[in-house]
Amino acid sequence: MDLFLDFLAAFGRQLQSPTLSFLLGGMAIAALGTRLEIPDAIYRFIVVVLMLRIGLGAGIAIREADLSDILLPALAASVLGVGIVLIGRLTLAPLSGPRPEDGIATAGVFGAVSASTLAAAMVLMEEDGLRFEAWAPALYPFMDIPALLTAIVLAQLARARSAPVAATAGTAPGFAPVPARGATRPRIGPIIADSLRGAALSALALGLVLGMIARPDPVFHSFYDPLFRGFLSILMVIMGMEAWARLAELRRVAHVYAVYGVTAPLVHGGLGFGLGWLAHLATGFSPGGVVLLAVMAASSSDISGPPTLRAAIPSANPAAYIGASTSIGTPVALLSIPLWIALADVVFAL
Amino acid sequence: MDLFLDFLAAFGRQLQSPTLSFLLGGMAIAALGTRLEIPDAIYRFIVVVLMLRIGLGAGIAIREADLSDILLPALAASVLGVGIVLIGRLTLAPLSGPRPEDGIATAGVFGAVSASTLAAAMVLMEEDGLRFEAWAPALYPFMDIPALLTAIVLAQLARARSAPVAATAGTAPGFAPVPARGATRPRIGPIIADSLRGAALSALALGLVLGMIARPDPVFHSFYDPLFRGFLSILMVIMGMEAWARLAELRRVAHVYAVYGVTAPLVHGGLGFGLGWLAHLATGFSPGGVVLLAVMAASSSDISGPPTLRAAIPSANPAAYIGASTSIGTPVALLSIPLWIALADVVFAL
Amino acid sequence: MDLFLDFLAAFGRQLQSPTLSFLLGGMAIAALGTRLEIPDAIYRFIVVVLMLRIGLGAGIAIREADLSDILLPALAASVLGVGIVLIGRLTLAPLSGPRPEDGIATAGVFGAVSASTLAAAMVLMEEDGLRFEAWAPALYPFMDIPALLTAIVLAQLARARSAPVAATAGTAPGFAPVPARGATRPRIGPIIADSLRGAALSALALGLVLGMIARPDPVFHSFYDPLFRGFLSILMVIMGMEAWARLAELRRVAHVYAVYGVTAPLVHGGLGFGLGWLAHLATGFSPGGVVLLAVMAASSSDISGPPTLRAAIPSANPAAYIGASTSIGTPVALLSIPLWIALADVVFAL
Amino acid sequence: MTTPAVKLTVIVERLLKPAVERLLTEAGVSGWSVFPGGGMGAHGLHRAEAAQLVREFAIVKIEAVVHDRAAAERIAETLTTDHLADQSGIVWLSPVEVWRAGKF
Amino acid sequence: MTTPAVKLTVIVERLLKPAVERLLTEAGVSGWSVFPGGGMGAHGLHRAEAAQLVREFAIVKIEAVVHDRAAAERIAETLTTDHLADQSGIVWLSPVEVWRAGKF
Amino acid sequence: MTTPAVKLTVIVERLLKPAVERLLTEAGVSGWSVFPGGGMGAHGLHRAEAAQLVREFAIVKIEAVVHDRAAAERIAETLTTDHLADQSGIVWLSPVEVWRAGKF
Ligand SMILES: Nc1ncnc2c1ncn2[C@@H]1O[C@H](COP(=O)(O)O)[C@@H](O)[C@H]1O
Ligand SMILES: Nc1ncnc2c1ncn2[C@@H]1O[C@H](COP(=O)(O)O)[C@@H](O)[C@H]1O
Ligand SMILES: Nc1ncnc2c1ncn2[C@@H]1O[C@H](COP(=O)(O)O)[C@@H](O)[C@H]1O
Ligand code: NA
Ligand code: NA
Ligand code: NA
Repeated sequence: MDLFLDFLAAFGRQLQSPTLSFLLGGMAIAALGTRLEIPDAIYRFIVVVLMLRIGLGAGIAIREADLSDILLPALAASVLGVGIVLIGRLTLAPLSGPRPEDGIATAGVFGAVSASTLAAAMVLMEEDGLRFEAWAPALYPFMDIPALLTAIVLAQLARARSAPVAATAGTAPGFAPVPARGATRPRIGPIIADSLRGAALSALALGLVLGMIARPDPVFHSFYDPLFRGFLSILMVIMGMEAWARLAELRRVAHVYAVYGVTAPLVHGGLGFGLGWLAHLATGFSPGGVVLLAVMAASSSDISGPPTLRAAIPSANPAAYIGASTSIGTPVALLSIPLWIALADVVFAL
Repeated sequence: MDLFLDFLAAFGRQLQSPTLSFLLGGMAIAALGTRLEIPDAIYRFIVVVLMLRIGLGAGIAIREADLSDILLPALAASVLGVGIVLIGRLTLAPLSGPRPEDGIATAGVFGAVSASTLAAAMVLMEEDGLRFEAWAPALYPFMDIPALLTAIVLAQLARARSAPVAATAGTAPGFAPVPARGATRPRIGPIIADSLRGAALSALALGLVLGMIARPDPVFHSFYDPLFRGFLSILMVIMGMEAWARLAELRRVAHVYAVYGVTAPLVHGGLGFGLGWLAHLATGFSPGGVVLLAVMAASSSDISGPPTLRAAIPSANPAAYIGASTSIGTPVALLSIPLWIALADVVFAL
Repeated sequence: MDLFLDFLAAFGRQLQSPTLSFLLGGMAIAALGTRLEIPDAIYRFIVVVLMLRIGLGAGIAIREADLSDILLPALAASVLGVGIVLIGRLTLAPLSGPRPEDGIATAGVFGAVSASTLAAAMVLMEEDGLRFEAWAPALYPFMDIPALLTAIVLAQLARARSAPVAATAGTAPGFAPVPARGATRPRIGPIIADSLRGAALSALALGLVLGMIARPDPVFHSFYDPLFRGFLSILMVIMGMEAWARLAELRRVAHVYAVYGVTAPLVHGGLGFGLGWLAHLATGFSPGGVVLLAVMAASSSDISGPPTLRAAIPSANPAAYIGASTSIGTPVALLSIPLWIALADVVFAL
Repeated sequence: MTTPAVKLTVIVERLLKPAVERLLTEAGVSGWSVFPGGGMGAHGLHRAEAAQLVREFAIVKIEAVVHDRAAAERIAETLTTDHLADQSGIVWLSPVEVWRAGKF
Repeated sequence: MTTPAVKLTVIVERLLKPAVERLLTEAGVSGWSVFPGGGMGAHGLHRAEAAQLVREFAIVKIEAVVHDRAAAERIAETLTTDHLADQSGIVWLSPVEVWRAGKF
Repeated sequence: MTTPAVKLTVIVERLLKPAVERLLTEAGVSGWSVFPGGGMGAHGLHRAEAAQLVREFAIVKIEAVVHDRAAAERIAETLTTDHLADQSGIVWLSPVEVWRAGKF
């Protein structure tokens, strides 16, 4: 009981985080009909700087890290990515209407990771003094890519089953050279490559490699790190405005997506916390690292996942997965960060 | 006599402010035909960051402020906003040609407040060590909105008088649902709402609320405040270039607008200083606050006022009010900031 | 022998500079097909901030400098600008195919100066603790403009000779009012003016003048200087991506441009180092200044030179000079910076 | 394979964009596209990408492909009479041929 | 002096831009232009200049002036059948007259 | 209600924009619009929104609706002969119908 009260107190304290207030503020001014628009060029620059910052920080840390420490958490991340999508396949997809692809793609987006949620968690933990292995943010792609791959494979299987003669020539549009015929095995390599070529993951990977081999510590400390928190506050305003704007879209798809958008982050975050806790017991993965893993699991991809899915599962309706993720999943995941921090406070008796 | 010499010396010292030099530099390179262009996306981002900074700073300060201290200055600001437009109605409008709307709209723009001028005054006073109540910049909307409203009401009255049968269907374009028929009473609510929805005031209000309730002090001190002065220097270059570019436009409207553009900021600033001085005597409003009030009164709206007026007074010629404000009013108001600081030095024997 | 080993060691150390690693990283992700794009608005803002920073820094320094110290290095810079183009006229132009203009324009671009390379050299020297006269970056236009002028004059002479009756009406397009008929003498004034009106040089000149007369030290130290290194790292990523993208273009022009692109920076840098060393002996020009002069000589204009040449030598093929400069000349010049620093370490026994 | 249709093009200041979009929606037009730009006209110069102090005065082009020429004419009529009377802006119509006629 | 030609206009999400460009290249089209924008259609609103979380879903207009009407029709046919079947996007053709016919 | 007119479209590098605008002004054209973009052509790829080292080589589209077809042709003639001889750029004409004919 005491533990629960402690938890509630910690949660309440966390919820007042200024970072989250920018998110709510963005929603509020959008709801009030503001004409404020953050230019797209600024948004894209912010994403690049945040991802470079996360990559550089992790890369610098990996230089000194014991690689064997990373193995187990990376495995946990991949298991979460695959597992979340499988859960979605079994729960959301059957409920989501005649076309299972919509549900599968949505599960893929929720299995993947949101860069902005990850960044927000890093700042909130810093505000709270909760430390994590500096390489922990680099677990991102270990969860993101397996989740997207799993969704794509499941979608192909679903289509192969539903239309065994698959005569439609729904050729893959755009850059991802995925064969559309149901019978063909999906080619994994090109999808991974395509995924890594997206703007966010490219920047993360660039930062990671430079951090590991180029000693960019001066520019990291004089530029990337100081801008991190400020750019994140602007990004939160954008995410809030966007969440509000997409709500209308969500209304056009089945009700179940909204339910999934609210519950999935909490369930997935709980799973992430649990697996992270096992890694803590096994190899001493830090409490902060456990929280980050929970946040990645809870988050749903808003920037880089959707285009990969759109290219590879052209028959899935983007209004479903983008609406569920941007309008509900991401705000819920962001607001759940304090939950995982408070849980860590209690579980690890910080 | 001594006082006057002191004043001149203080004024001369202030005029060398680096902030103002960026303004003059922008004018100079525009006059020399530079191909330098600051991208619009950057300009809009700068405005958002400056307004968030002003709002956050004021909001943080209001948390600790005694609300009763704010009442009198806020009242003074509103009186100035309304009064300046009434003065313009009686002086400029009759002189400005056949259509009184042009003069009334111009008076509205000069009654409203320029965000960039306000920001410049804050930096100049900081350079000078002249302190003001941190909530003083939040007086902005208390002057801005009453001024715009007064202008819109006066324009409707003028039209009602000049065309009592007002059969023209000059419907309100765009977002402001203002009925155009002369006989109808202008609806105040929608105009205020529309005005607050503009990008600059939205960002100011967002910052204000977050500053009051969300404790954003860390991001304020690590991001918004350090960028303030630098972004302002870029904004000054933009304002200078724009002032030069708009001069051509001004040449196409009546001569009296140029005269008004030069004299109005000085007269209005003097009135603002006077009212502020009364507030100083009454409730101890700080000398810096008095200067800020003078600057707001002297300034003319360059970002947010014009679109509100354009929507609500479609018959007024924008070349008149934008030319007078951007080309002359704003530079004169910016260059008059040192005047009010020097005046404060002398009047308050700083 | 020992000296040579020292040099190699110093060179190797320098090559690991984080600044250069961002360049190589940009090339690498472009080669891997990234979809990352830095928005044009951000790129243009970065260039403005970097040039303002360089100008302000130099301007502030010139206030205290002994003007006579500047004379000799400025003369050396101009001699290098003219000389490099003359060398190109005699070596590259005859080899580069039927139209000498292509070779002459390319030599002009290599005689001119790259702002990004200059900025990178400043950061690398700061990292290395190698000091230079703070006004030294202001030598930029003293090399840049003479080089462009020389190229334009040589192109006109070449055309006059090859087509003495010059009946073609290849009128000068765009802004540079250069008469196209071979027989006419080129007008120097308008070309200089046009060159100074470009975005990069305008910003440099604005910074220089403000630094000299407006005491912008606070904003310099709080904004321009801290952003310098970070913005440069982003610019390096852009230059790297661009270098890779332009390689395809280069393949469409004669082979000799690639050879020139590799060798010219080294030869020109060597000449710059030599002339700088003479200035060191004559008037005590600092070792860091010598390195900067070498870097300017080695660099080739990527932002501001090409449009001036395109307007003034319309018959030259831009694919040749832009390909040679952006794809090869600039990367080689950037990677040669450590060479000049290492050389200075050895020559000046630092 | 193709069906004839008309394209209605409207160039106005951003301030008027909501009014134009309202007109299009009310007329039942199924879609339109918007392109930011700049221009020169009776009301002077509007720059395309450079900082513009007042964003609402920037130029946008709105293009709507519609099946029914009469509907396009009615929209243009209302626009020019009611909204562009003393405001910046021009309107024109041009012939096009479309695929997937059902979309328009 | 002028030669008749046709202009093929394609409005799609940026995601499909590479596919459209591949089609144009394969058809031997000598050039095209690309304009970023926004729009409203059956798939909802795409904003033109404001931050869009997913850049690949932004709207672009691709214009190609081609000499050979049949080629333009073939490209449009393939596009609408293969790529736009369940994706955003519209395609139209319009008559133009060009100078320097050799360029097309 | 509508009046026939022609639309002159010019796609050039930004470097040539002043020259085109000078030609239009000299020809007495009352207005034009400018749209930034990108493109592919004989001179290779010009990206639309990504950083371009040399801004003067970015692509812009200039559209002028004019009443007098002969004037449009003269402008296009001068452009293609004098300015686009060895430079990037294309020019075309298309038929339009305008409202408020007095504006053109
Ligand atoms: N003849 C024209 N052709 C193309 N665009 C035009 C024309 N006239 C005006 N425009 C566009 O419409 C805007 C407003 O025109 P105006 O109301 O004449 O200032 C201009 O800024 C141009 O973008
Ligand atoms: N009738 C139309 N006229 C012009 N553009 C359209 C039209 N319909 C759709 N569009 C454009 O095509 C995009 C995708 O259309 P849709 O697939 O209907 O959502 C829209 O966002 C618009 O930019
Ligand atoms: N056939 C075409 N259709 C549309 N735009 C074109 C065409 N050819 C060239 N362009 C545009 O004109 C620019 C210059 O063309 P070019 O001189 O052929 O490189 C290209 O970058 C395109 O934007
Ligand atoms: Na997830
Ligand atoms: Na005022
Ligand atoms: Na050089």
